[in-house]
Amino acid sequence: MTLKVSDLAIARGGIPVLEGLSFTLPPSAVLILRGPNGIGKTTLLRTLAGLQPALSGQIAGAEDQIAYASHADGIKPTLTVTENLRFWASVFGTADINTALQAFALSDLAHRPAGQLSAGQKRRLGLARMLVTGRPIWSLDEPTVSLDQNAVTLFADVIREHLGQGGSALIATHIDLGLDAKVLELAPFKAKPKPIDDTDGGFL
Amino acid sequence: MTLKVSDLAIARGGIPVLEGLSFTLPPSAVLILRGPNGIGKTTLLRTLAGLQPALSGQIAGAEDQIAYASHADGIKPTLTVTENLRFWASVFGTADINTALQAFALSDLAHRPAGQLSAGQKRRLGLARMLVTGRPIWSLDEPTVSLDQNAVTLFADVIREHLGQGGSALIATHIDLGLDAKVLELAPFKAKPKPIDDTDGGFL
Amino acid sequence: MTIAAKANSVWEYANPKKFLATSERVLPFFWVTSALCVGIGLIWGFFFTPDDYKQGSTVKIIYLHVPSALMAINCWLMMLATSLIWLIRRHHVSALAARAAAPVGIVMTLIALATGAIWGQPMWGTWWAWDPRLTSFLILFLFYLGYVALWQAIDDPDTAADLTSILCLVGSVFAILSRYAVNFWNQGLHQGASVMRAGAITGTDTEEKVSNVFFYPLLFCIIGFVLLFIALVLYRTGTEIRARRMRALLARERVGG
Amino acid sequence: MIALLLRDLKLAIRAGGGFGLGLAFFLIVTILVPFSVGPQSALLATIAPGVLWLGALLACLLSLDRLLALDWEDGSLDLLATAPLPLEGVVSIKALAHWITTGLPLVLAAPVLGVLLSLPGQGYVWLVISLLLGTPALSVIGTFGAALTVGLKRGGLLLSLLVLPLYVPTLIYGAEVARRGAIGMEVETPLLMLAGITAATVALLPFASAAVLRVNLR
Amino acid sequence: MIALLLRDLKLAIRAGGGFGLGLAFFLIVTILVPFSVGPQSALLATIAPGVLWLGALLACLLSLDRLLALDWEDGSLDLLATAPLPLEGVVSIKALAHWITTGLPLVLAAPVLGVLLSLPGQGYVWLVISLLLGTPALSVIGTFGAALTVGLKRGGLLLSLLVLPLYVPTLIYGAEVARRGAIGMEVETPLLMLAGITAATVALLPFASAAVLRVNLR
Amino acid sequence: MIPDLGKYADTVLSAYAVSILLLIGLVVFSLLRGRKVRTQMEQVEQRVTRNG
Ligand code: HEM
Ligand SMILES: Nc1ncnc2c1ncn2[C@@H]1O[C@H](COP(=O)(O)OP(=O)(O)OP(=O)(O)O)[C@@H](O)[C@H]1O
Ligand SMILES: Nc1ncnc2c1ncn2[C@@H]1O[C@H](COP(=O)(O)OP(=O)(O)OP(=O)(O)O)[C@@H](O)[C@H]1O
Ligand SMILES: [Mg+2]
Ligand SMILES: [Mg+2]
Repeated sequence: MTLKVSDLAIARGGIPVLEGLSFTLPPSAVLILRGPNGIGKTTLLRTLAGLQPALSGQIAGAEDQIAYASHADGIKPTLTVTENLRFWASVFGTADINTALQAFALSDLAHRPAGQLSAGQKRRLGLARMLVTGRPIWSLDEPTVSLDQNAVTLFADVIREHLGQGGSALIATHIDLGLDAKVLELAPFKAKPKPIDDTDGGFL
Repeated sequence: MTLKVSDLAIARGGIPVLEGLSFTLPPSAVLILRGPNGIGKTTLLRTLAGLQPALSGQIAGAEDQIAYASHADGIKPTLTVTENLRFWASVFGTADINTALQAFALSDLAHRPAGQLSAGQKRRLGLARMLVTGRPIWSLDEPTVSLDQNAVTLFADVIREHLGQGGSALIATHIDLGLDAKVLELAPFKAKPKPIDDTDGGFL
Repeated sequence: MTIAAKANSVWEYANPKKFLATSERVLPFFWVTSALCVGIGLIWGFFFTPDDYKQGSTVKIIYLHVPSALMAINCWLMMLATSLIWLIRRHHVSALAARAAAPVGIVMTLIALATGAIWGQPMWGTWWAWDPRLTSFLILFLFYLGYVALWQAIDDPDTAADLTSILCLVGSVFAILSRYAVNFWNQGLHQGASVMRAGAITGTDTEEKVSNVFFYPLLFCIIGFVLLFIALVLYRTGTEIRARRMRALLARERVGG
Repeated sequence: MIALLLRDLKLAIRAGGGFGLGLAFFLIVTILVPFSVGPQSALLATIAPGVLWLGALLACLLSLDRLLALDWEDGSLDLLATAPLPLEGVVSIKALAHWITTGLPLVLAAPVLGVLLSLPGQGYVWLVISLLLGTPALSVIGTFGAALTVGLKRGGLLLSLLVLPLYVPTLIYGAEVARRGAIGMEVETPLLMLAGITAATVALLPFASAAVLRVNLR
Repeated sequence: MIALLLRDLKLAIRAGGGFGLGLAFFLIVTILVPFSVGPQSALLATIAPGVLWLGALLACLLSLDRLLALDWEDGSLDLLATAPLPLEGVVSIKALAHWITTGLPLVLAAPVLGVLLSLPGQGYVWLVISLLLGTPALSVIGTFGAALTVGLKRGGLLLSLLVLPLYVPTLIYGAEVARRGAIGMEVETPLLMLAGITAATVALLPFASAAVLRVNLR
Repeated sequence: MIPDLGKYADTVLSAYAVSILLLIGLVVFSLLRGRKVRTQMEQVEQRVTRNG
């Protein structure tokens, strides 16, 4: 279950954004990704989730182990909270959605159509999805956007519980979650532009 | 040019949000609207701009005097900065767009398609539009979103200049702009729900 | 030189810079020879060939109609080949060559359609009939349009290259399917293939042969159109490469490199 | 007003502006007709005027959803509504821009497509006249429909449903003119009706569109 | 997989899900045809099979743009791509859901609309059979087109342009079966071809759609 | 100089006119665009090398 990344280079829209990135994420650990806007946090998480190919480098231990939560939550407004969760549960072949509902205090809202939730409640539903995937490595892109203080605590508790069960998490965030975690600052890995008359194979 | 609002009540989506609101905005003055999310700042500005009717109360001196800037900037991504501005200038029957370009440091970007601007540059273009309207009362909805510190100063300067020419401004914002302005706190005007068996005319 | 080395040397031209340098060198040759061949063929055909006993002077249209029709089809085949190369070996120049060729194909198709329609008026008494060959040409035209529209609609160049390549593959299969469908659906008026039959070329075929009087200028035209096509595609690929490099530079400038 | 018109035209011809897509759809529908009803040119000639009218109508219809929606999404519509232009003028200009970018190309392309459907020789002039008279009404009615559905997500198909019944009178008279023209009958009555409908919708419907738009903006 | 299918069907029948809009479009196009080509029932009967096929095809086409776009916008597609489902399966299920919510209702409604166009008695059974065999191919091909254009803003008309030429073989054989059926000719050859095309597209095209979708997601 | 084309003169001439116009149009358009892109790219190249 250890995620191992070595000498990774990634690109967005054809332009390299990060390079020379290496880290390991053992079980029961959290790694926080830090860096200014536009440095490439989202791109990194998408690459690890297998949504886009890396430019170079190796990723080991990621395949079918990562549950990815993006900026968007993939929530259908006309389905109820339960229906939304149950759908993802059956896609990932798990059955129990009650733990997830309780962990994020969604039980009261279980039968509301998701479109009638407030932004913070929607986000909680999106995070509850991680619990029903049953996957060991969670990769979360700014999970606390539009959550209030109370919900952030709830979220940190869930993460701790997940770590206790041998899971691990990779979190891109700007705020302090109160977790005992290693921090990876991405700024030093910013890709350096190639000299512009190096047309070998490319256009730059 | 004095804007005078008395005993105004406004609604959003059929539900009253603010009531009993009165204020005056004389020339050369700024009024800052404050209040928590969802209190009804946007709704108030839209009502003053004539985009939606008030529930009750009077608005005097607003018609054809207000230039309104909403959350969205109405920028066409395939037109250049100049083309975008010139369009609004000719809609409002003014001619000079250079002052506006210079005031917001857009001269260097004049020939870029607006779609290739960063978020902050787009916002500056949206604000530059106010200058080409030639109208005395500016009504601005969170004008400084995604502006960096430098651009905020630029914006405050433009406002001061506008006031110096006898204009006035109505600004909904959460941050401090460093302007010498009156502040109107909206929370006390929050509409109280009617007793639910008062079906007079409505359903509540 | 071993075979492997030779194969490698071919792929060297997939480097944009190398491609630009080489194409710059050979382009003048293609421009001049294509102009010569097309010029000679058309002038010979137009001024110095007799009228056909059946078709009268309209037979002169063949010098434009047949070469453009051939090139319209071959252009698609070339796009198919370069698309495959892009999908398999990821050489950017290959994808850009397909992009550069498509508008040429459109114009060739248009010429074939226009000359055919104009020719049809005196020969068949109608501008257009739903003859299988004509119909499948029309469908080819639509494929070209969709292909170009897709290229233009997508911002990211690599994504666009991938998507258009797959469209080209799927489109080719469906183009062949339509050809058969159309054949089944309506039997036609159009001339069968005769120019390209061996018998016609050697002059031993008795029926429907194109006599040598018409054949030699036609040959010039066909060769000229091929050369012109090569010249245009090389030149336009260069343009696409430069546009692509410009894009990359601008993008890099924006991220502050 | 002129500025608005020029901007809309400019936007249409810039990359991704959608100029020509209506035309492409018209072309494709026309081409598919022989595939579905068969290649006999006598049959095609009979139905050609009707099919061309129907194709033009559908092409118009499908380009309606970008008529106001783009301006709505980026906030331009709010700003235009507070600008010193009457909203009636704005919707009229929008309709005019739609007609120039969609209706007019359809009118010009129709004779070419007539060839594909073996339209009889005398039919061309009446086909073009009827389309020229009728397509402005399609644009104006379509603007009304677009104004009705402007706030809805993916309102495209709903828009079609709302607008199609409104298109019926124009279609009936327009196709009748083209059909009678093709077989050499007199066309005066339907032509007058068509012109009347167009004149009335162009004169009156913008008020309804503006009213509807005001409701949708608030 | 089943869960995905059930969810898609549920979404379609919930408010705003678009179930029935394709059907309504089919209905309206069919109704407009007599208005445009004239009311003679002999003529209508001749073109009825073709028109019904064309109408069904257009109705399919217009509902394609919500096939993947909604899932793309709210991020579901990203999440599905990282879920333990093969993407080929996902696009097949999407196509199946599209067929159940759009194609199947069209097949069931076609006989009713046949009455409006005076379709001859023996034509009904072949019309239904041909649609039943052909509409799955339309959905699968349409999914390919939707996957190609999923990332584009307002790609609707481009989608039509890309998909229509791909629809040609299906349309030709399908309409041919319906037409021959209506006049009592033998239908075996086109029926076999139609079945063959449907089988081949259903078996192979999902791979192309999944490949295209992967490109668009990255 | 133009040979006698008989009753088909219009047909033949219009076919040649249309085709040759299309061909010349294509070539001219390609050359113009090629030239434009080339100068634009060189400008950008210079600017970029100057700035960084
Ligand atoms: C719009 C209408 C037409 C189209 C799209 C069209 C298309 C084609 C195509 C695709 C070819 C194939 C070249 C090849 O594969 O060898 C061709 C060849 C030819 N076409 Fe047409 N055609 C049209 C009208 C006509 C007409 C009206 C005539 C004259 C009666 C004509 C005479 C020929 C001849 C003689 C050839 C050469 C056939 C050969 O020997 O290979 N075409 N045309
Ligand atoms: N669709 C896109 N096409 C091209 N470039 C893009 C695209 N999306 C983002 N970029 C660029 O790629 C770079 C990395 O973007 P990314 O979204 O990974 O940043 P991030 O670290 O997640 O930023 P944030 O903190 O704002 O979420 C940025 O410079 C951005 O401008
Ligand atoms: N389209 C809508 N339909 C129904 N209710 C709405 C709609 N938009 C907003 N509301 C509700 O109307 C109220 C006032 O909204 P408004 O946008 O005016 O708030 P605001 O003060 O501008 O908030 P913010 O600071 O977040 O911009 C809120 O309670 C909101 O939930
Ligand atoms: Mg991010
Ligand atoms: Mg607000």
